[in-house]
Parts: sequence; C-alpha cells; structure tokens
Amino acid sequence: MFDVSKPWLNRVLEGGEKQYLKAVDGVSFSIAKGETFALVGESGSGKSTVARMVVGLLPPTDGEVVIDGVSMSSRAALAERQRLRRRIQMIFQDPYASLNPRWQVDRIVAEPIRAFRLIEREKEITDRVGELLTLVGLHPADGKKYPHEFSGGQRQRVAIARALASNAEFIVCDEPTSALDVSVQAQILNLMRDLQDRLGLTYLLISHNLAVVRHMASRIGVMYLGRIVEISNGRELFAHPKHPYTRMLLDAVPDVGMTGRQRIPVSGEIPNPISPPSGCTFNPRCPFANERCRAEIPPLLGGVACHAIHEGRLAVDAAA
Amino acid sequence: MADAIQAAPAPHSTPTTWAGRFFDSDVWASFKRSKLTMVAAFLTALFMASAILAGLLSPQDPFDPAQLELMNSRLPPIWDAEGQMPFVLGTDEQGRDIFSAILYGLRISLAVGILGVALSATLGITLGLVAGYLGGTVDAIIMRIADVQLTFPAILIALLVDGVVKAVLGGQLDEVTTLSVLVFSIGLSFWVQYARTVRGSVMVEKNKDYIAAARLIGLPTPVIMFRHVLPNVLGPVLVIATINLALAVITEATLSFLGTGMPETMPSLGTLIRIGNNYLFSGEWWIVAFPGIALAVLVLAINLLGDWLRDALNPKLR
Amino acid sequence: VTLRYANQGDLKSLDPYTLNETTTIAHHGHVYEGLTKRDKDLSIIPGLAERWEISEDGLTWRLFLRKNVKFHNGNPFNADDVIFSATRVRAQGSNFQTRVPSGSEWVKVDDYTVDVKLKSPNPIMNAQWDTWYIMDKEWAEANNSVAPTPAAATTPSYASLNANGTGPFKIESHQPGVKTVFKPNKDWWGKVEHNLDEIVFTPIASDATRVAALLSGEVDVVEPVPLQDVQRVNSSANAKVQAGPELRTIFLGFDQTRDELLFSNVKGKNPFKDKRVREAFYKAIDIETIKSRVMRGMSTPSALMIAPQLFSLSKDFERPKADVEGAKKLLADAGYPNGFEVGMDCPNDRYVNDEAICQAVVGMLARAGVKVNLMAQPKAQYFAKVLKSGNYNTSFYLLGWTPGTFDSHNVLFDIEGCRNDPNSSRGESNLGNFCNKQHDELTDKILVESNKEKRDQMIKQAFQITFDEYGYIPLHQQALAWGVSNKVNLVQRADNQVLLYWAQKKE
Amino acid sequence: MFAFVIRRALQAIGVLLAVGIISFAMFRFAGDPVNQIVSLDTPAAEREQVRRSLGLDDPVPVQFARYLSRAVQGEFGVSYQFRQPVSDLLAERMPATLELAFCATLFAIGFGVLMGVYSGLKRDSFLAKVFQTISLIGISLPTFLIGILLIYLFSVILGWLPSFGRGDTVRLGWWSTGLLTTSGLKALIMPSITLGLFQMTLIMRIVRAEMLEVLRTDYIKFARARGLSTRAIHFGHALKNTLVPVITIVGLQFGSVIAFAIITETVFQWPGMGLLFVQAVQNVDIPIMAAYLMLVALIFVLINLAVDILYTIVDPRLRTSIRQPA
Amino acid sequence: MAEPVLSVRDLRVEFVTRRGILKAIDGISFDIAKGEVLGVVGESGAGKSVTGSAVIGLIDPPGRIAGGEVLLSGMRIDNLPPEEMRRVRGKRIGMIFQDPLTSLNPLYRVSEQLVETIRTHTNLSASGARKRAIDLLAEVGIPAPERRIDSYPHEFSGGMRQRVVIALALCAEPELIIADEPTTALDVSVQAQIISLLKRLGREHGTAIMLVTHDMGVIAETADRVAVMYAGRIAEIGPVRDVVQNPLHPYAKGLMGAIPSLESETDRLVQIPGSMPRLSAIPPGCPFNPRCPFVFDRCRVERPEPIQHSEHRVACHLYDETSARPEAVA
Ligand SMILES: Nc1ncnc2c1ncn2[C@@H]1O[C@H](COP(=O)(O)OP(=O)(O)OP(=O)(O)O)[C@@H](O)[C@H]1O
Ligand SMILES: Nc1ncnc2c1ncn2[C@@H]1O[C@H](COP(=O)(O)OP(=O)(O)OP(=O)(O)O)[C@@H](O)[C@H]1O
Ligand SMILES: [Mg+2]
Ligand SMILES: [Mg+2]
Repeated sequence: MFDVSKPWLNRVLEGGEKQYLKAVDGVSFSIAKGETFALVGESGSGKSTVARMVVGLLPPTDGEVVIDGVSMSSRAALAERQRLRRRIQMIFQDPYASLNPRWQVDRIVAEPIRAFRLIEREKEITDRVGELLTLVGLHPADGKKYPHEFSGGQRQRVAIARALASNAEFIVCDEPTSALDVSVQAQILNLMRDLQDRLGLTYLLISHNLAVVRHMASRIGVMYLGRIVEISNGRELFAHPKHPYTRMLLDAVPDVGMTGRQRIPVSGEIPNPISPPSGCTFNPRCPFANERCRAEIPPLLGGVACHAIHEGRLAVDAAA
Repeated sequence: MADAIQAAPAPHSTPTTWAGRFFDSDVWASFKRSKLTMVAAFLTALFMASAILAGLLSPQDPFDPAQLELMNSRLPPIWDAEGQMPFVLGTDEQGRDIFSAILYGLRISLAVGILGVALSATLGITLGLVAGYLGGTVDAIIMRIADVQLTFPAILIALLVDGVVKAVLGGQLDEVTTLSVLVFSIGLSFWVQYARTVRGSVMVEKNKDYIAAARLIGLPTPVIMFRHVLPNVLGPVLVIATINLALAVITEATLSFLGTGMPETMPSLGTLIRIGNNYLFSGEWWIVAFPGIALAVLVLAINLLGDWLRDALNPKLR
Repeated sequence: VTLRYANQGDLKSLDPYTLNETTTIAHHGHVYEGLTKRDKDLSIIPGLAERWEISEDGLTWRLFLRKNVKFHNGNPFNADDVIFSATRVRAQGSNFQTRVPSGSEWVKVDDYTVDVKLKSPNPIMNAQWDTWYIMDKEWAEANNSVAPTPAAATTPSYASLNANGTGPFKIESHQPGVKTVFKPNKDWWGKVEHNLDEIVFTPIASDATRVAALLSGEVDVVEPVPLQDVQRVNSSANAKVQAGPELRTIFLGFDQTRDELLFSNVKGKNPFKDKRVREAFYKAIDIETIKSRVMRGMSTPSALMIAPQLFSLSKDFERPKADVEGAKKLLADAGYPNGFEVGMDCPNDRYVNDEAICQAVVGMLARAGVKVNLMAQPKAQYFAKVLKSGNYNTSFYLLGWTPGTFDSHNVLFDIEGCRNDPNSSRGESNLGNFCNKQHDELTDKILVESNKEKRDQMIKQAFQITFDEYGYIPLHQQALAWGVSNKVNLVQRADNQVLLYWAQKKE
Repeated sequence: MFAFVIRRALQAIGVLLAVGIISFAMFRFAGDPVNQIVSLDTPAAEREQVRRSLGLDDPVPVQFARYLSRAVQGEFGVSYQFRQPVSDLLAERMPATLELAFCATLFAIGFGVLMGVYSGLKRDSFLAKVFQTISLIGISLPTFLIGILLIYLFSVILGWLPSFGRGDTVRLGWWSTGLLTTSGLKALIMPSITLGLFQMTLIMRIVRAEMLEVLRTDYIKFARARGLSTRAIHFGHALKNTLVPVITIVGLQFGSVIAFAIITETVFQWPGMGLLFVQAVQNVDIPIMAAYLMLVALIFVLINLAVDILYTIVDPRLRTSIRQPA
Repeated sequence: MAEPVLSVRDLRVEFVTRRGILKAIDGISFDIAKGEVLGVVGESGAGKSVTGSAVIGLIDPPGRIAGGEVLLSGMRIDNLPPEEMRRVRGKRIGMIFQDPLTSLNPLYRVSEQLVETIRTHTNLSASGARKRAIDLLAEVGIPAPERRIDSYPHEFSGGMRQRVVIALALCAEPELIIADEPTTALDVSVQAQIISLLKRLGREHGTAIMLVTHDMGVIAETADRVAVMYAGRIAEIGPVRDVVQNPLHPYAKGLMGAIPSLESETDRLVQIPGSMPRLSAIPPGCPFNPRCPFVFDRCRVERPEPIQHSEHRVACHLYDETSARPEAVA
C-alpha cells in the first residue's frame, strides 16, 4: 500500500482524508521449488510491486512473504532473513539501470560474494567471477568492461551472473526481455531454461509478453488492479482461459502464426487505482457483470476469481 | 552496441590501464579537437606551475617586508623610461615588485579557490547525498539550513566570520589563519549549490534499479550512498566546481575590497587589484593592470576548461 | 549659486549632542553656533557670547550674551537657552558631556548674562565652548526633545530629524546618507562672507568615485582627495587640490606596562620597557622616506605629539636622524642582537594611508632586524581591541590624536599621562601606558597655570621628558587635501572642518 | 493553495529566526559600537554610560530576546549612527536597492538569454565563441574594478553618465523611484551593468547548456518532424523548456545580487540598503545590521516563493506537485 | 502499379566519428505504394530508425546522407533546401516516434501543439484549426475530445499520449506515415488499439505507412510487405505472409525461428549464434557471414546484391543461380 495522501498540514487545513493506493491487494500464491511461476497483466496491475515485496525491497502493509518457512516480514527472524537474502535475487526489468554504470562488470558480479563473505580470498573471487561470466556465456576478460560497453542481451547476462553469484536458488525476473528483439530474447530465455535444468532454480517471471510466459512458465497468475484474478497451469491457461479479463487479454495478442484469427482489442481503460471500482474491480469493463459483481469482491475459488464463473453464468470453455 | 556474444575479440580493444583508457576516451578526443581548450589548459597549467614555483621565478619575496625598499616604490614597468631592473612590471607603493607579487598572489588566490571549492564541495556533496538519499525529515532540515545559508552570501559570511575570528583569536592573524577564514567563508557559502545539485541527481539515481540491487544484497546505507550513488552524481559537480573556482578567486578579491581579504602585506591577486584600484586615476596603471590581466586570463582559462568539460562530459553533445 | 559638496563621511544625526565626529560637527557648524567660534586660523572669537570675565579665584566665569539673535524658527536667543543647552549637553545620551566641566553650575543673572560656577579653576574652559552648540529651549521643549536622543531609544527625538540653530545656514532637507540641502539664513546676525544660495551635500564613500565626481564636474568640493590622486586633480582643467597641514598627529606607541608582551616571541620580559629598544625603533624609522613615498610629500614630520600650530615652542624639538646601524647596535646592547618578533595593530580605514604607513614601518624595522607582524583591521575592530574597553589589547600600535581643546594639556593628560590611578581618567588613551611621575606632576601644574609664558615652558619640559624617554614615536601631521573646483574659493581650517560660510563660487 | 501559503509562512518564520540568531551571535564580534559614537578622548566613565544606555551590557540572549520582542511589534530600533528609526531608513533605501537589483536582473536576463540562445543554436559559430569569451569578463574581473573602469570611461572621460547617486527621484507614496526621470534612468545604467554582468554570464551559460540539451530531446525532433518553423521550434518549444533552470538560478542567485549590490552601491554611492549596511558594519550599527539581514532573509523567502509559483506557471507538470508534494 | 508514394533508391547514411566513418545504412532500396503498410524488422541497431529519419530528412550531425535518392510521389526530396524540406515534413510525411512520453512538449497543452501544427500546414483560422484538432482526436479514438483537448500531455495515459502523437502526425493528412516502434512502450491492450488505428488509416485515407517494430506479431498482423534489415542493409523484402512463414535469407530464418509462439510446443527457442557486428567492423562480403550456418567462400568476399526470388527480394548468394551452391537450403 502506498500512502499517496497530501502532506499532513494540507490535510488538516483542507479537511481531506488519508489516501492510500492499494497497489497490491490480497494477493496469495505459492511457488514450488524448481518451478517457474509467471505473473501477467496490464501495465500498472501491480506485478512489479509483488516482485519487490517478494524479495523484500518493499515491506507489505499487511500479510507476509514466507520463504522456506521463514517470514520475510517478522522482526524476530532477522538473522534468518539475512541468510535467506543470499538465496533470493532479482533480475530487474531494465538491465542497464540495474548495473552501476561506473563500476566494472567484474566488480558488480563480485559484490554479492564480498557482501555475503562467500569467499574470502581475492584470487578465488576472481576465479569465481570468471566462472560465473563463462556460465552466462561471457568471456572472463569481459569483466574489465563497463556496462555501457555491452549490448542489451549481454547486460542481461551480467545481471543474471550477479544473481547467481550469491548462490541464489530463487530468482525474481521482472520483464527480462521487454526491450529486446526476438533473437536476443531467444538467447536469454534459453539461458534461463538451461540454468534451471542444471541448477534446479526457481523463477518468479513477470512479463506482459504472453508468448514468452507461455514458453517459460509452469504456472501463471493473472493480475488485474492489484488482485490475482486467475491462477492456472501454463498450458491450461492459454488453452482454457476462465476469467473474462484473461480472455480479453489473450484475444488482444497479435497473431504471428497468421491463422487469420481476428484480434479483439481490449475495450476501456484501466481505472484509477486510488479509487478502484467497488466489488469486482473488473466490473466496469466486464461484459458479464451484474449487480453482485458491482457490490461483492469475488474470492479466488478453483483458480479463478469471478462471480460469473462461480455462478456458472459463464462457461469455462466458452473462449479460445 | 553489441559485440559478438561468443566473445569475438572486438576490433577496437579497450585499453586496460588508467592512462590508456584516458587517452582513448572521448573526453580526450574532444580535448584534442578544440584548440581553444588546449590553450586554456596550457594557461591553467602555466598559472599553476608559476604559483607553485613562485619562490624560484620571482626576483623578490614580496611577503618579506625586509626585501621591500620604499625608495623603489611606484616604479613603472621596464619598458618605460623610468623603469628599473629587475622590476619588469614595475612596483607598487611599498616597492613591491609587481611581477613577484603576481606570482605569490596567484599562489594565495589559487589556494583560496581550490581549498574553498574543496571545502564547499565536500560539505555540499555530503549533505546533498544524505538529504537526497534519506529524504524525509533529514532532507527537510538540510534544505531549510540551505535556505538560511542562501540569505548569507559569501560576502556577508566573510564580513561576519572575519570579525568573529579576529575577535576570538584577538591576537595576530597569520597567513594561515587569514587564509582559513577566507576558505571557510567561501566554503560555507558555496556548499548550497553542490548540495542542491547532488540532491537532485541523487533523488533520480536512488530510484534506479542498481541501487535496489545493492539493497537486495543487504549493503548498509552509507556504503550504498558513497560507493554506488556518489560516483554517479559527480558529473555536474565537476562543472560547478570549475566555475566556483573562478568565483572563489573573485569573491576573495571582493572581500579584499571590503577590507576583510588577505592583508596587504601578503596580497593575493585580488588584494593586489584592490590596492591597484586606488591608483587608477593617478597614472600608476601598472599596479592594477597586470594583476587584473593575470586574474582575467586565469579565470578565463579555468572557465573555458569548465565549458569544454561540461560539453565533453555530455555524451549527447559529442 | 549652488555649491555641491561631497564628503567621505556623512551628516548623520541632526541632534548636535549625539555624535562626536568631525564631519557631523562641521555640518552642525553651519546651522548651530556655540558660545565662541573659531576663526579661520582657529583662534577663539566671540560667538553667541560676546565676551566673558573670570573672577579672581578663577571659580566663576561671567558670560555676556549677544543680543538680537534669533533662532531659525524666529525665537529669540537668551540666557535660558544657554543654561538649557549646558544642562542638555551633560544629560544622558549626550556624547559631549565632558565639554562642560562636571559639577559646574550655570546661573542666569539676567536675560543676557550667565554665571558659571566651577569646583576648581579651569583657565582653558572656553577652549571647548565652540564644540557644543546652543539650542533653543522653547523649541526643544515644544518638540519633546529636552533630552538628547539616546541610542537605545525606540523612537527618535524631533531634534535628531530637525534642526533649529542660530547659524548662517538652515537645513532645507535632510536624507541621511543621500543628500542634505542647506539654504542661507537671511536673518543671521553676523557678516555674510559667502555668496551661496544653496549648498547640496552628498556623502560619497568611495575614494575613486568622489574624485571622479570632482573631475567630471558633478561636484564642486570634495573632502578628502586621496593622496595618490592629488596630482591627477591638479592636472585637470576644472579643479585643484587645496592642501594644508592638519592638527592630527600620527604616532606609534608601545606597550610599556605588561611584564610580558601579548604578541611577541620574547617571553618572560617586555623589551619595550627597555629605553634602548624604544630608541632603536625610533631610529629605524625613516620618516622622510615615508613622507616622500607613502605620503607623496603631503605630511609634516613631527618630533612632538602635538601639531606645531597648537604649541608655540614646537620648533625647539628636532627629530633624531634615521639610523639603521645605530638601531641595530642599540638592539644588540639591549640583548636582542637578532632582533625579535612583535605584533603591530594598525587601522586600515581611519587615517590617511594608515595601512601603508604601517607597512612601511614594518619594512624599516625588518631592516633593523625586528620582525613585525602587522595586523591591519577596520577601525571598528581596531578600536574595540586597543582601547580601554578592549583591555589595551596591543603591543605596538599606530594611532592619531587631535587634542579636542586644541591645547597641549589634553595631550599630556590623555596620551602621555600615567594611567595608574583608577579613579582618574588620566592616561585613558595612553594605550601602552608610558609613565613618568615628573611628567604627570608638570601636567597637573599646567592645568591651573594661567600665565601663558610660564605655562608654555612647563609644557615644553613635559614634552621633553617624553621625547628623551622615547615614550612615543611621533610620525607626522597628515596633510589636508580638499578637492576644489576652480570656480570655488574656500577657507581651509586646520581642524579639517569644511566650513562653507566662507565659500565663494563663480557662476 | 492555502495550506501551501501557510506552510511557506511557517518556513519563512523559521528561516528568519535562524538568521536572527546567527546574526546576533556574530554582532558582538563586529566591534564595539561605543567607539563609533564617542570620540577618542571620551573618558571611560562616559563610554560606560553610553554602553549601558544602548543595552550592550546585557548578555547576548537577552539582547536578542529584547530585539525579537520589539521586532514583533514592528519596532526595529534606532540606528546608532543616524538616530533615526531603522525601519524608516530601510524603507527609504529599499526602493533604491530593489530598483537597482531589478534593472540589473533585467539586463542580465535580457542579454543572457539572447546570447545564450544564440550560442546554443550556433554552437560552433564564431560569434558564439566571441559571446562566450566576452561574457566571461563578467566573472573574471572583480565588480568594483568594473565599476570604477566604467565610471572612468563614461563619467570622467566621456562625461555621458553620472558617476554617483540616483539622479532625480519621484515619490510615489513611500516609494521613491528613479525610473521616471531622465537623470534617474541615466544614473541606473552603469550600476545595473556592473551588478548584472555576473548574472548575465551565468544565465548565458545556463541557457546555452540547456538549449544544447533541449534541442536534442525527442519532442524537438518531433516538432521538426511536424514541419514547424525554425522560429517556433527555437523560441516557442526549446526556449521555454530551458526556463526552469534559468528561473532556479536567477532565484538562487538573487541572494548574491543583493550581496554584490553592496559593492556596486559602494562604488556608485547608490543610496540603497547595501551601502547602508556597509556603513553599518564599519560603524558597528547593530540595529541596522540586524534589520538588514532580516530584511534580506525576508526578500529571499519571498523570491523563493515567487520562484516556486513561476515554476508552476512555466511547467504544468509541477502544478499538482506544489499543491500536493507526493 | 501506380507510382509508389515513397521510393528509396540505394540510400546510404554515414556517421562520421573520430574512429572513422560508420556506414549505418549501406545502399538500401524499397518502395511503398499508396495505402500499403511496409513493416521493417531487424536486429537492434540494424538501421531501422536511421532509415526513417533519413527519409524525413532529420539525420542529425555527425550523421549524413552519403548517397542515394528519396522520392516522394516521384519528387526527389533528399536534396531539398531546408525550408522546402520543412514544408514537406508534417505536411506530406508524418512521423511517429517510439516514446509517447518524450515526443510531446510537456509545457504546452495538447490543443496548442495540435493547433500550431495544423496552422503551420494549412491556412485554417485559429478556431477552425481547433475544430480540426478535436476531430483528429476523435479520429484517433480519444473519448470526449472537446474536454480532453486542453489537457497537458502528462495528464494523459501512455496509450492516449501515443494517440495524440499519431493525431499530430495526421494533422495535414500526409501521404506517408513513418511509425518508428509506435507500440513498444505499450501493453498489449493499448497496442491493439494503435495497430487497428494505423490499419484503418491505410484503408480509409490511402496513406502509405512505414512501420518499424521488433514485434513480429504486430508485423504479421498489420503489414502488407515486410523488410528484414541486417547491419544497414535489407536482407530480405517481400509480402508479409511469405517472409514470416517462409523466409529465405538465413538471418530472416533465424529471426522468425526465434519467435516464441502461443501454439507451438518447443522446449528451446531457436537462436542465432553470435551477434550483429559493430558498424565499425562489418566483415567483408556478406555482413551475416560469421553467423550464417550456410556460409560458403563467396559469402566472405563478395557482397550479395538483392535478387528477385519468387515474390521476395533477397540479398543472399544462396539464391544466386550463378553461385556454386554447396547444398540445398533447408
Ligand atoms: N512508489 C509508489 N508510490 C505510489 N504508487 C506506486 C508506487 N510504485 C508503484 N505504484 C503504483 O502501484 C501500481 C502497481 O505498480 P507496478 O509497478 O507494480 O505495476 P506493474 O504491473 O509492474 O506495471 P508495468 O507492467 O507497467 O511494469 C501502479 O498503479 C503504480 O502507479
Ligand atoms: N548519432 C549517432 N552516432 C553514431 N552512430 C549512430 C548514431 N545514431 C545511430 N547510430 C548507429 O546507426 C546504427 C543504426 O541505428 P538505428 O537507430 O537505426 O537502429 P535500429 O535499427 O532502429 O535499432 P533499435 O531496434 O535498437 O531501435 C546503429 O548501429 C547506431 O549505433
Ligand atoms: Mg513493472
Ligand atoms: Mg530504432
């Protein structure tokens, strides 16, 4: 929850109330070891916020993130949390922005090693950095370059190498390929796959490119305005989308296969998150909305949060 | 731009030594392209060198009263019929050799400039960094202090600080103390500029993901602030610093005009100009002209360097 | 005919008793008058008192006041005004309290006769009468200005914003720091010697600007012209410098009272207690070079602590010749073969070329082996440091002195007198406390001696003591330098008061 | 908006208090005011009396508290030198300083912006280099020297302009202006140039740098792609976008304009507050010094406010954030 | 076929840097007919944007057009004097840049920017221009345009801003629109709206469109023909369905193969080994030869010229009948 109220003084004088923006509201999901969980949804639906809360960059206002049985938000488990830190890493949306432009790449990659004191001897650190760079398909000699001397795909690899340096087992990837062309994107996705196969990594993948998600994810959560509206197995979601929003999203995807499928644009704009619609937040754009949808927030039952489906008004196999 | 991913050796390999990288950089290239900048750099270097070597280059130690001969006072430059060796540029009212005085004065002016800028930059950068990074109350307090500071420009501060120091120390103000007062006053009044600039950039930088990445590793805040953020906000600071270097020299001269600069027995370039200023009408033009020219050329050179640096550091302008 | 006049300083308060400052007093002199006045040669002439008599015992002075004098507002001048003024000048907030002997009683005999009853005889009481001006009692009372404006007041008195005197000029308008306009007083009792219809006075603090204003013809009279610009002014087509000797004596003094100097590397003793050291300093200084190079010939080297105009026997004294070798030898004899270090205090905005003189002195002493650390500072800080209020916080200093009474006694008492008696104000300005019993005994006798010849001999004796002891190093009397347009004729008085009621201007 | 004003007012009071405390802490080192009031041969007893009557024998905090309590009632005391209420003196001097500062700033902005735009547009042209070098004179010679040189040239040698003062002024209520008479305007020329030269250089350099920056932005490129005329692009789109930093600098520098006005006013005997302040420092006239510093602080706070309001006029993106800084 | 709206002949663009002259565009030719959408794809840095800028004459120094011709409806425009070129821009060619946030001047209202542009190119009165501006906004699908027109750009969402940019490009009903990655910053839902808007323009106004993007889905859906660029040259150009489904050039093959699809079931995506050469070090012969799986000797020495192959034009020696082909193309 972000406090976006006016400053205290203004409120006192103008009689306004405290305003909160619920970026993420009542999101629950779990990720099993070794799987790839994906979050999809329109821009501003709260995907990045979830990612940042999962790695502990943002404290949740309510609820908790539990990793391997340790709560990331409880005060007591400080030491535990510190140990967890090194097992979780994040690959940021924009690889260039996530690398300090004034640091050489080997220093960037070595930073978690030094910070967590994984290796003490300088010589061994150098060796380990070289090893990591090789692992992600770079040359150890590239360590002496600065981030701007790399191409986008290479930078992404550096970020991955840094994430691996802490021996992380769980990596959060926030739109890792959004700005890349397909050939470079293919390189990165393949690498992520290889690493998962070899090291048994767990991924939380965020993307608005549904094709990428479909290619990578074992399970997928669809977010709309801070809530998860549908959770499903990867292939299942694309084959049998349930929630009206999911259907709308899939319909909007352009068709590369040239199957002649007509693309239906999503209608309407995403509402203002500060004053979301009451009831189901999707109701103003939903063709199946009724009074209940406008009044009552649907619970996530059977992998979907939709009154119409729960009531059987909307058949599960109606689309796709 | 992309190199071959499988580490195909780049045709233009990047030099690894520090110096190598410098001479390979775009900054150096743009330096070589601009004649004006090269002249400015040469002049700046010349001034620095002559300030450092003042003792060797000058025929007289203008700060040693025993070497001043009142009978030699107010001699015109050497090319004038009344000029005398070794006073190439003439002498002032006390028989001080203008040429020597310029060299020694340069030393003081540059010291004031460089130290003043160093002090204000350190202060300003630290406060700006802290304010920008921590935000909230700390930020508000530092920025209010900055507001108070801004109402006391360098001149007022120096007038006040000078009085305080003289009164507190009561006794004699030696060279070092006077210099410290000036440096302190100038440092104190210039820091706001740095603080505001740095704060602005920090507020942009701190939201970038490389800071989030550092936090993710669990680095302590001061380490993040100084190791990660600082290097990325230094660009504009460098440019302000060159301008302020010149400004500090001028401010010192102005303070001298108000009677709180360097003492006349140890004149800085500014003090020399202030002294010479009194002789503008009386025909002894050389007392003000040569120090004035020296100061103007110095400031010009430093600023041309600053201008060039500003452009050269901006990758979009190359 | 309008005369435009610019001075370095300003006419600050119109209340004649609040600020003791030459420029301000001189301006008041156009508007107000004292019981006596000083003539062009500084001799005392009758002012609002036509004449006065001293009783046999010297304790009662009878004043006969001028009749038919009117204040600018038309009120007649009479004995009440004198008594009122004598009271007001001694009231709180006045800075001229000592100009009237303390404890003296002023009694009205009739409208034009006043008796002054003294506690002890004071033969030179009338020497200060010209420095406190007579104000109008009725006007002051009507305008709630009976007491002088104290500086701490939150509202200024009427008298500090308005003037009502008996003098030859009236103030037409006054904007402090900007402009003051004077108009002639048509009803003035005296003989008008000027031909002006208006005086416009502007302060111009910056030397260069003031000279520029004279050279460009924007003003007719400026005071002072900086020494270095004298030639430039003289060579210009429309103005010249009117120069003359001034009464102020510039001198150097030593701390001769502390057992260890405050600012020196000599520890455990005070070199200035040794007469040889003082003599060495005296001899190291080449006053002629200072005159020619620093003062550009515009000074009168002096052997005495008083200007020759103020003491007739001055010519009997002659400055010893400068002698660096002799100085070195004296220092060696005194136990300082390699000299020593001492700090010197010097104002840098008070006297003509004050800082330059100090620098020259520093150079000359350096040649005799003494390293002087010069501390030149603005007068505000300088006086705060060296005067009594600053605990005489100095070891070696430069100062200037004009005896307010134009009489040697003032010098002998204030500057050369021993300040050992805490109940007396003797020697309060004797910053280094040069002290000689015999000298002080003479001083006391001089005060009550009314025979001029005898008195002069006693003064000479007292000065001789200081001279022989090298108690002070008198340097010179600085020169007055007024810049005057070629169209203007001025009378220059040695006390540096620019008095325009003697001015003539050609159109 | 109301809350914004109130918050600014509270901040202003804080700033003023801080300025006051700092000033008072420093005054006692400026010298002994008594020496400036009495003459050298005034006996110590009389000096003490003057000191007491000025309240200078009280401890500094007491003096400050007394000053504050009076200042709140609009009493700023009486000048030691002039024996006039400080508020009258400052009120009389303020128009002079503000007019000078205004004209200097106008001069600086006018020429600075023009030269900056030109040298930003034609970065490599000869004239741009000339501008850049010449403008540096503004910061390479001390203000006082520039002033004296101008006086020497234009007053003494050419006799065109007056060397000192404000010329004839006209009263409009309590405000005396020199802007309505020929002599007043003539008198403004040299001081304005002297004072404005430094700001002009600064503004020119900022405008130039910003122009270079802005001309490479996407919206300028897009404006060109839309085929807008060069004039519209340079002066409509580019220049307006350079204004925010220019306003910042002009605002930030206003303090130094006021400070350097001290020098300029001294050189030109300009009857403004700066001159009054210099003389107050020389004569340890504490009431004037205190009031001046507070007034400068107040002006500065107002300028800050004006700058913030100007921002929102120039840049609509800031409008919401002023009303609610998030 | 009638005269093409845009005809580019052997265009060359160079950047003069201190490390030598970079050939960003090295001899490309293509036409766009009335109402046609030409998609341009290719690896990052291949020269897509530079081509667009070169057509509209907005190559900034140190770049320069080093050769070739650009013809707009038969009129040569690459050598027009600046003032005449200015009149072509906006009036006859509209440009849409990638980033909707930075393309609009933040200090002016949308209405001001629209009216200014309209009045530059037409002689409408102020009120007439405003009316037209409102119509334009309605046309690009902004709801309640008469209310929104006086907003500032920052008050619009990204998608709406992009639509304003398009409206600005449409002001004078240009014959040609160059859209440089118009949807990269937008999410799928907005993207779909923009694409359908562009398609409608081509259909209804006969506007020719050059659409630069790296989103193959968009290309497949929108373009009539597609050009695949590699290292400053056109590797292959042809009808969209052919090129996407049956690419000839090895690079185009690699590119199409790398697209993750919503249907196919692969574990690994196909990737092209290596990366595009730096412009300063383009290998002799075919620029793709170091990465090409079908490379043979001729590729390393001789630069392949585009040749017609069925409906494609492809620059590859494999399809040159004269070259000794080592084996059949897969
Ligand atoms: N620091 C913040 N303060 C206030 N609101 C915020 C903040 N960060 C994010 N938000 C808001 O929270 C909501 C969710 O943002 P988030 O970045 O998680 O979206 P997202 O799904 O990642 O979108 P995108 O696909 O554009 O990255 C948005 O409405 C955003 O405006
Ligand atoms: N100002 C410039 N100076 C030097 N080289 C440039 C400049 N602008 C572009 N280039 C080079 O020209 C080449 C083509 O760039 P262009 O922007 O057209 O690529 P693109 O195909 O649009 O790539 P992307 O998909 O990343 O937008 C690139 O290699 C780039 O480095
Ligand atoms: Mg996101
Ligand atoms: Mg591009």
